[in-house]
Amino acid sequence: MIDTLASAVLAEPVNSPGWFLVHAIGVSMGIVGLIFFLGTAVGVVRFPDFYTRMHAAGKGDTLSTMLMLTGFGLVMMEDFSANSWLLLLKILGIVLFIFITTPTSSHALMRAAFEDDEMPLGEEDLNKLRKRRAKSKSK
Amino acid sequence: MKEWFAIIMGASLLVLMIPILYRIIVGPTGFDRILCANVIGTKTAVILVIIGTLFDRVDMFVDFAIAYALLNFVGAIVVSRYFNRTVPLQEMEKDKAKPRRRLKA
Amino acid sequence: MYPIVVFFLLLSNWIVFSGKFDAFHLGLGVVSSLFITWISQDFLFHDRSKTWEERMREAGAFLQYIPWLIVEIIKANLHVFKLAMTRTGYEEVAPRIVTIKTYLKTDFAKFVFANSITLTPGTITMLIRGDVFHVHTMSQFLEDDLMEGAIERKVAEVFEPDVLKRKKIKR
Amino acid sequence: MKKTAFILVLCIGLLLAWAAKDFPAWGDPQSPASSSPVASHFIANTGVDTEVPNMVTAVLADYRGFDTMFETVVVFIAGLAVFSILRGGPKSRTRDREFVVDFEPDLIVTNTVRLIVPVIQIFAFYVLAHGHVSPGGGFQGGVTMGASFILIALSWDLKTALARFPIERCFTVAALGIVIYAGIGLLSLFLGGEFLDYAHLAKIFPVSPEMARYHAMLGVEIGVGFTVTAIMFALYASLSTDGRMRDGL
Repeated sequence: MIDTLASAVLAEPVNSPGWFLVHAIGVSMGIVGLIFFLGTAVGVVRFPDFYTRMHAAGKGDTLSTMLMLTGFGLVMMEDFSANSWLLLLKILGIVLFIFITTPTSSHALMRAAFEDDEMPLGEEDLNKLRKRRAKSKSK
Repeated sequence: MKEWFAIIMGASLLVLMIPILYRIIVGPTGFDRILCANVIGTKTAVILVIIGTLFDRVDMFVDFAIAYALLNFVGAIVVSRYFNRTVPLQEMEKDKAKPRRRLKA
Repeated sequence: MYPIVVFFLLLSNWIVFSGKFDAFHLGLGVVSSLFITWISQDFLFHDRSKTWEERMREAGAFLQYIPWLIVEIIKANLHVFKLAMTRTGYEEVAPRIVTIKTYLKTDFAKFVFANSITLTPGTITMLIRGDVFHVHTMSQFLEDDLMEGAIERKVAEVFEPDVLKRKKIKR
Repeated sequence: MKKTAFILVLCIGLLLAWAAKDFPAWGDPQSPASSSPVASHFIANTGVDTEVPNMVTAVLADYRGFDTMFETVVVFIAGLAVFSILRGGPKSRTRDREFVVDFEPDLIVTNTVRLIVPVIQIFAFYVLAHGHVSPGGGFQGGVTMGASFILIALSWDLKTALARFPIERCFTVAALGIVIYAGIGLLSLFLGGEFLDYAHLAKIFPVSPEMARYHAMLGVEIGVGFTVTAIMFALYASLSTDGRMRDGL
């Protein structure tokens, strides 16, 4: 019953420009998420110590996962029946879940690392690192 | 078009996981490894949705993705709690020579 | 009153998960929502002395807070992208630990504040002891931004307007 | 040493990947598993016999219900064994040591857990109750439910979680799950069928025999879910404290 009701209210053929717009938004969201994930991956490899890597992972992971999942949710919408709305809502539920839990788990890992005597990079370590990089560059 | 989008996204996600895998293998401390495992776990939720798109059973695979995201969070909390673990008293006294570095409240 | 609200929240959650509207599955949903309301309703809405008008106002203000936070998250990601991908950005990396003292009182406001700090550019909350937050920052100028207290003021506007008012009078 | 281990792991991985090429293709109707007479019987008759769309659940809880019942009993016995070995055995070395808990509950983690535990629990119930239409069932739902209690224990401490779900009640609930499962089986035995022959339940409930099997499967899954939830939590509580049930992880 709900199916027929929803499709009667929101009847629109699949190939109309409105659908194209929705799918294009979904695809571009996915691609932007991929670009942010590239930033995360490079940051995780390049940054000097655990805490700075956590910055890359904690932030990039949240946004890129959210964007990709939302994009997929939009791409998968093909009609306005109740089932596809519920599917979109479920995917948005995962997005909300990740939005809440990823900062928390990055905080928890950071706290655990700090209490386990893993010290953050000090000023001297950084200077040493810079010197080494400059030397390798001049070679 | 949907299938091609899914395939390209999944393939590029897998390619981008290689640097993170590198950090898991090399990573100087255990925390780096846990962190990267956590990142891969979050991305697995996305990959499950992609697989669902390819098999045309998204409604089913979304459930897996929810469960995976949930267990990923539980795993991160478990690990972080493990490093604040209970220490036997005798061993703690042995450790007193090496003071724990802490911030004051 | 609160258990009833929790029950309906859980039931709507069930409907989103289940996606079946026949009587049998809805009945199962009602039974399991009742059961979960019984065993763990005290997790949600921890502070039960607040009035409902207060709650509604909070929810509205929080919905206005979310878009600002999303803009900040995008900025944070661009920042990480810049630091990771460009050479000048990499030279900027100068991690430090900053200590700030907050005037927020309730636990939930502190929680939202801490997670907002984690999601905004270049800062992650590392440790909370009472009112004192230890924040790990990536570079110098972000630190100044944090000390100004823009995020804190926004969170206080949502959850604790009285604190903010009292502070203004003091000034 | 590390390098040898790495090479060994790599070799085994390559060997497994090479062996995986001999598997039949995914969903191949000619593969040995699909062409056996038992499988074709299940595929042909599940929909007619039980009206359950998900064949795996039908096979697990109905056609091979006896097997699943004793799997549940094995889970129960495992939990009981771990508990009693750690708790009641001769005094081990670790039990006499004094422990210090060097941890205070984290504000951010506890608040997040407050928000998500009810959601996890409703998700567990959803997985349990929809075992016959989508992947899921008693074992999966029970594990998710147990994970929610373990999450409580991890983010505060074990005392908080045990105040919600005491260890005695754990074993009561676990036994109750098996009683539900065996009770449904015995009921159908008394109604003139065989043990776990759910179709005979239609004699006392106002449903057709097919729907009786459908609903009895749900009841059986609920029993499995009870046992698995309680045993998951009891295992965690015993193992993380060496059976002392205090000051653990």
